[in-house]
Amino acid sequence: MQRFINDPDLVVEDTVKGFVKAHSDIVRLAENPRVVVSKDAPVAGKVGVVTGGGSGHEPAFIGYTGRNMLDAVAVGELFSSPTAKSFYDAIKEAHGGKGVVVLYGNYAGDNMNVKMATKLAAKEGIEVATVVANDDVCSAPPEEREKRRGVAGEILMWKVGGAKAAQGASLGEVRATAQKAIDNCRSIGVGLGPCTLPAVGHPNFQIEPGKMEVGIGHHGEPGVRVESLKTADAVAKDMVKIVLDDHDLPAGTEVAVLVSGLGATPLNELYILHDTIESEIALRGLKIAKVWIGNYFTSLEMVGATLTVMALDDELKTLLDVEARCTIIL
Amino acid sequence: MQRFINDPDLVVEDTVKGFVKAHSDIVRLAENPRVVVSKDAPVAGKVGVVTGGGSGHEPAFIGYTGRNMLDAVAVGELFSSPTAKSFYDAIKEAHGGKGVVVLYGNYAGDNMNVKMATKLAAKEGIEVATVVANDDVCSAPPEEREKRRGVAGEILMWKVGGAKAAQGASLGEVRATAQKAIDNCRSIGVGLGPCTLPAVGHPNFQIEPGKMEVGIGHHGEPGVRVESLKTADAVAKDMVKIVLDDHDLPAGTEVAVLVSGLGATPLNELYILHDTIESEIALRGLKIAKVWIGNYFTSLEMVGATLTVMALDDELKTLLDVEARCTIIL
Amino acid sequence: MQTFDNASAGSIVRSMAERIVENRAYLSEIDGKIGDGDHGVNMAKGFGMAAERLKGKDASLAQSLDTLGTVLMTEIGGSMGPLYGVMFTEFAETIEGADKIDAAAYSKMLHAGLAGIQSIGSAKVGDKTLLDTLVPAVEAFDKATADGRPFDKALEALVAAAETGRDSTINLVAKIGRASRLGERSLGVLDAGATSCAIILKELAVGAQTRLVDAVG
Amino acid sequence: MQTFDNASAGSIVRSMAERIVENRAYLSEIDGKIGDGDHGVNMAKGFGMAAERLKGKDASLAQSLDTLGTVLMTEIGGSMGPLYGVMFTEFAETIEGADKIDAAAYSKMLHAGLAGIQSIGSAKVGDKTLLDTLVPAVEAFDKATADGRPFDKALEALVAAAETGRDSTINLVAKIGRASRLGERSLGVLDAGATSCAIILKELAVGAQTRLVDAVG
Ligand SMILES: Nc1ncnc2c1ncn2[C@@H]1O[C@H](COP(=O)(O)OP(=O)(O)O)[C@@H](O)[C@H]1O
Ligand SMILES: Nc1ncnc2c1ncn2[C@@H]1O[C@H](COP(=O)(O)OP(=O)(O)O)[C@@H](O)[C@H]1O
Ligand SMILES: [Mg+2]
Ligand SMILES: [Mg+2]
Ligand SMILES: [Mg+2]
Ligand SMILES: [Mg+2]
Repeated sequence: MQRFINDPDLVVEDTVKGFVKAHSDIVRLAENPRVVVSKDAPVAGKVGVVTGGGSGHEPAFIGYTGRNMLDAVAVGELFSSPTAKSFYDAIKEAHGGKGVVVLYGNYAGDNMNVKMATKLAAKEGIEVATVVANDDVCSAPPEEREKRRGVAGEILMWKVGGAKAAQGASLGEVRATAQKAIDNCRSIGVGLGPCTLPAVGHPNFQIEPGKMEVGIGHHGEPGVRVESLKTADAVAKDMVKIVLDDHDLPAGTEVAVLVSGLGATPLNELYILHDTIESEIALRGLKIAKVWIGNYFTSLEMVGATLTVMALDDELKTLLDVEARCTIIL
Repeated sequence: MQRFINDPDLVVEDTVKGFVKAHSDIVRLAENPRVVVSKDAPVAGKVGVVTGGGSGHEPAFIGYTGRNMLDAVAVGELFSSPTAKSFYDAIKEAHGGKGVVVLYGNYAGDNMNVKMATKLAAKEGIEVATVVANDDVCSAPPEEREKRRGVAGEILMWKVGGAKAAQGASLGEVRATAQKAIDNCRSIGVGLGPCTLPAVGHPNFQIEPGKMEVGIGHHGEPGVRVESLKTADAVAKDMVKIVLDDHDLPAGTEVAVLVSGLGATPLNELYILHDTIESEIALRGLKIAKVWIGNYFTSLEMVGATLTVMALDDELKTLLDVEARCTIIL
Repeated sequence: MQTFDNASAGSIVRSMAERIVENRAYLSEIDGKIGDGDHGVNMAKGFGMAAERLKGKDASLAQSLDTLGTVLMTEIGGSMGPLYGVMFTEFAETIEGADKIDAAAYSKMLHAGLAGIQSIGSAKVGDKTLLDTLVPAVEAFDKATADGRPFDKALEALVAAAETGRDSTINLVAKIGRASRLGERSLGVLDAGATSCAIILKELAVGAQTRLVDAVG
Repeated sequence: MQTFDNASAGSIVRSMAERIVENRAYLSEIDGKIGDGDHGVNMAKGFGMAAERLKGKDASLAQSLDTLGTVLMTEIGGSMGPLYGVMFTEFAETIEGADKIDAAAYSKMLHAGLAGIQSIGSAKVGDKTLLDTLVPAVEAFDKATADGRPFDKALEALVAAAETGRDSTINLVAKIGRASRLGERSLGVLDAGATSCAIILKELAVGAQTRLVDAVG
C-alpha cells in the first residue's frame, strides 16, 4: 500500500483535521468532530442544506461545504454511512429556523441513519425534509429506480438545493427543486482498477488487467458487466448510450455534463473521454450548456471515471449558475 | 495499462481536443493545434503571458489558460517540451502590442525551444521577456539554483504574472514580479509509485513497494534518496524541513502553501499530509495566508505529492487574490 | 429450570468482541466479494471500542449489551451501526432488571432485537442479509422450547440454525444493500452480515450455556 | 579520391529512420533509467514522420537531411527537436549543392552540425550527452584523414570512435539535463542521446561507405 497515511484506522480523522486547517476561511468543525460546517451556517431564516456519507470520496462530501451550497456535512468512516448522531448534529448546525433539507445518497446505511436522525430532530422541533439521490443507472433497472445508488449527480443536487435555499425558498420548495435536480440526473461509472481500504490492506475487488467493469459503484460495487478494456472512444460511447437510453430526452434539451475521475485516473484521460462524450451527446440532438471535468466524486485510488448528465430547465440553469464558495468550485 | 486512451501516440491530441470542447467558454485552439489560447487573448495594450511545457501534467499547463492568468500555452508531447514553433505561435497569439512574457520551467528542451521561439519573435518585432522557474529544491544544491527544475511553483508564478499583466504593468514589470514570485517559491516532491507513458507501455521507473523517493521530479526524475515509506506525519515533516531549510525565512513571514497530488493520490491523503505540513510551518513561526490542496500539477498517474511554499509580501498577496477565470480555480 | 445470572454474564460481550476482532479480515474479505469490503473493519472498530469501554468494569450482561449497542449506534454508522445497534440495545432493554435469565426471557430478548432490526431496515428472509441467520435462529430456539427441550438444548438448536441460515446465503441472490444489483453474480458467496450475525449469536449462546445452572423449576 | 553521390544517397536517411524506429523501445528504456523514458518515443515519432514525408520521393541526401531536420525542429520539440533538428539542417546546408561528397565535405558537414548543437545546448564532452558520441567521432574522422587514410577508413574510425564514445557515457556522471541531479546514481547507465547519436552516425557512415567510388583524385 503506497499511501500517505498515519494510522489506517484514523484516515478519516486525519483527513478532516487537515481539511479544516486548510480551509478555515470556509469551514469549521462542529463540536462533533465528524461534522463539517460552513462558516456561514446557520443562516437565520434560510433553509439549512445538509448531506453526509462515507468518506473516501473526497472532495465529496466535505469539499462542497460553503456559502450557497452545503451548510453542514456528516462524515462517515471510509465507505460507511455517518452515524445517526452525526447526521443529527449536522442538521442542528445547519438549522437557521426554517428547517433543514438532507440531500443524500441511496445506501442502506445512509437511509437508516438519516431516518433515525430525522426522528431525533423532530423531537427537538426541527423540521427535516429529505431527498435521496438515485442517479446511478446501472445499479437497478428503470422499473426499480428507487433502488438505485446515488453517485456524482448528488453534487448537482447539492448545488441546485444550496442555491435554491440561498434564494430564500421554503423547505418544501428547496426539497422539491433538489428532487427535480436529481430526477433529471443519470450517471454511469466505469472502473479500470480497484481501491484499497487502508484498514483492510489489500484491494477489496479485482479488475483483471485488460478488463473493465461497466456500471461499477462508488465503493467498487460490481457493475452490470465485465468486458475487455476498449478504446476511450468506445468507452465514452457506451457511457453516453447507457445514460441516455435510460434518460430519454427530446432533441434540443439542454444538459449539464459532469465527468469525474474516480481518484487515480489522470485528468488528461478524462478529457480524452470527454472529447467523444461531447460528440455523442451532440449526435443525439442535445445541447450542452455546462461542463465540469475533474475529480469531483472519487473512490479512494480507484482507476475509472463517471459520467453524469443532467437535463436542464430554466430554473436549474439559473441555480447552477449561482456562485458557491466551497473548497471545490463548480 | 488500465487507461482511457485511444492511440497511445495521440494522447496529447485527444486531450487537447476534449479540453477545448469542454471549456470553449474560456479557451480556444490556435491555428496551431498545439497552442491553447484564452478567449480574451490577445488583449490590446496588455503584456501577453505565455507558458508551455510537456503534457501529462494536467491541469498544468493548459488548465491555467484564461482571463487574468495565461493568455496562451504551448503544448508539448507527454513529458516533452513543445516545439520552438509552438512557443512562437503562443507568443504571437498572446501579443497585444506590449510584448510577451514567457514564464516556463527549467528543462533542457524548454530552454532551447523558448530561446529559439524568442529569436523568431524578435524577427517579427515582438519583444519577449522570459522567467524560468527553478523551485524544485532537490534538483540541485543551493549554490547551483540556476540548475533546479521548475515544478508546482510555476502555477503561483503564472498567477502572479497574469495578475500583474492584467493590472496594466509593463513587460519589464511583469517579468520582474514573476521573477520575484518564483524566487520566493520552494518545492519538493515525494513519489510512492511510478507512471507509464502510454507509448512506452510500462512504468519508466520503479518505486519498490514499501519505499518512497524523496525529491522526485515531475517526470519521475530520481530524487535525492530512496527510503522506507514512512507515516504521512513523518513525510510531511521531511517535506517541510527540506523546503524551509533551503528557504530560510524570518519568523512572522507570511506564506502561501500549495499541496499537489501527482495524479493518482487520493485527495484525502493530501489533507492528511497537510494536517502536519500546516503544523510544522506554524512551528517555524511562519504565517499561512493562503492554502491550496488538490491535483494542481500532476505527472500522469504517478502516486505522490508535492509541497510548494511561497514567501509573500504585500504585492504578491494582492496579486494572488486577483480572481482568474481558468478551468482550474486558484 | 435452567437459567443464568445476568449480573455475572457481562464478560460474554467481551468474548463476543474478541471473536469479532479476530474475524476482522475474514468478514471484510467476504464483504469485498460482493459488497464494499468494510464489514470486518466496521465491526471490529465498534466491538473493539465497546470492549475497551467495558474493560475493568464489572458490568452485567444487560449493561454490557447496552454499552455495545450504544457504541455501535453513536460511533459506528454504516448499516451495522443502526442495525446491530438497535438489536443490542433492544436485547439490553428486554433483560434489564432481570436477575436470572431463563429460556423465555432469552426468547423475548431475541424477538425484541429482531423487531428492532426490522423496524429500521426493510429486509426480509431470503434477501441475503443477516436476517437469514437471525430469523431461523430465533425460530429454532422457540421451536425447541415449545417441544419441551431444555434451555441448553434450545441454545444448541439456535446455533445450528444460525449456521445453517448463514450458509444458506451462499445460494441466495442479494435483494438488498450494495450487493443487490449483482443478480446472479451474488451467488456462491456468503453474506457478510449473516456471517457476523452467526458469530454473535453463537458467542452469546455458548456464553449462556456455560453459565447455566438448574434452578428449581 | 573516394566520393559518393549526393543525389542518389537520400535513402540513407530512410534507413537511418528505420534503425531509430527499430530501437524505439531500447532508447526509451535507457532514457527511463536516469531520464524520463521518452527518448525512443520522441525519436521514433520524428524520424518516422520524416521517413513518411520522404517516401516515394527521389530526394538527395542533402534534401533528405533537410526534411529530417525540419520535421524534428518543427514537430518534435523536447530536447531532440532542437538539437538533432539543428544538426541535420546544418548537415543539409553544408552539403547542399555538392554533387559529390568527399572526405573534406563530410568533415565540414560534421563540424557544422556539431557547432549547431553547441550553439543552442550548453553541454560539453564529459557531461554524459550525445556530445560524448559526436565529438570523438568527428575528431577520429579528422585524425584519420589527416593521417592520410582514405574516406572509407576514416568512416570506419568515426564509427568506432562513436561507439567508444557512447560506451564512455556508462562511466560518466550526468552533468546536464534531467539526469544531472542524480550524481553518482547516473553511473553505470548509457546516455540515451549518446546511444541514438551512435546509431545515426553509424548509419550515415555505412550508407556513405557502400556508395563510395574512386574518382580520379
Ligand atoms: N436492511 C437490512 N437489513 C438487515 N441487514 C442488512 C440490511 N442492509 C444491509 N444488511 C447487512 O449489512 C451487511 C453489510 O454491512 P457493512 O458492510 O458493515 O455495511 P455497508 O453495506 O454499509 O458497507 C450485509 O452483508 C447485510 O447482511
Ligand atoms: N544541452 C544538451 N546538449 C546535448 N545533448 C543534450 C543536451 N541536453 C540533453 N541532451 C541529450 O538529450 C537526451 C535526452 O533526450 P530526450 O529524452 O529525447 O529529451 P528529454 O530530456 O527532454 O526527455 C540525453 O540523453 C542527452 O544525450
Ligand atoms: Mg460500507
Ligand atoms: Mg522528455
Ligand atoms: Mg460493507
Ligand atoms: Mg527523455
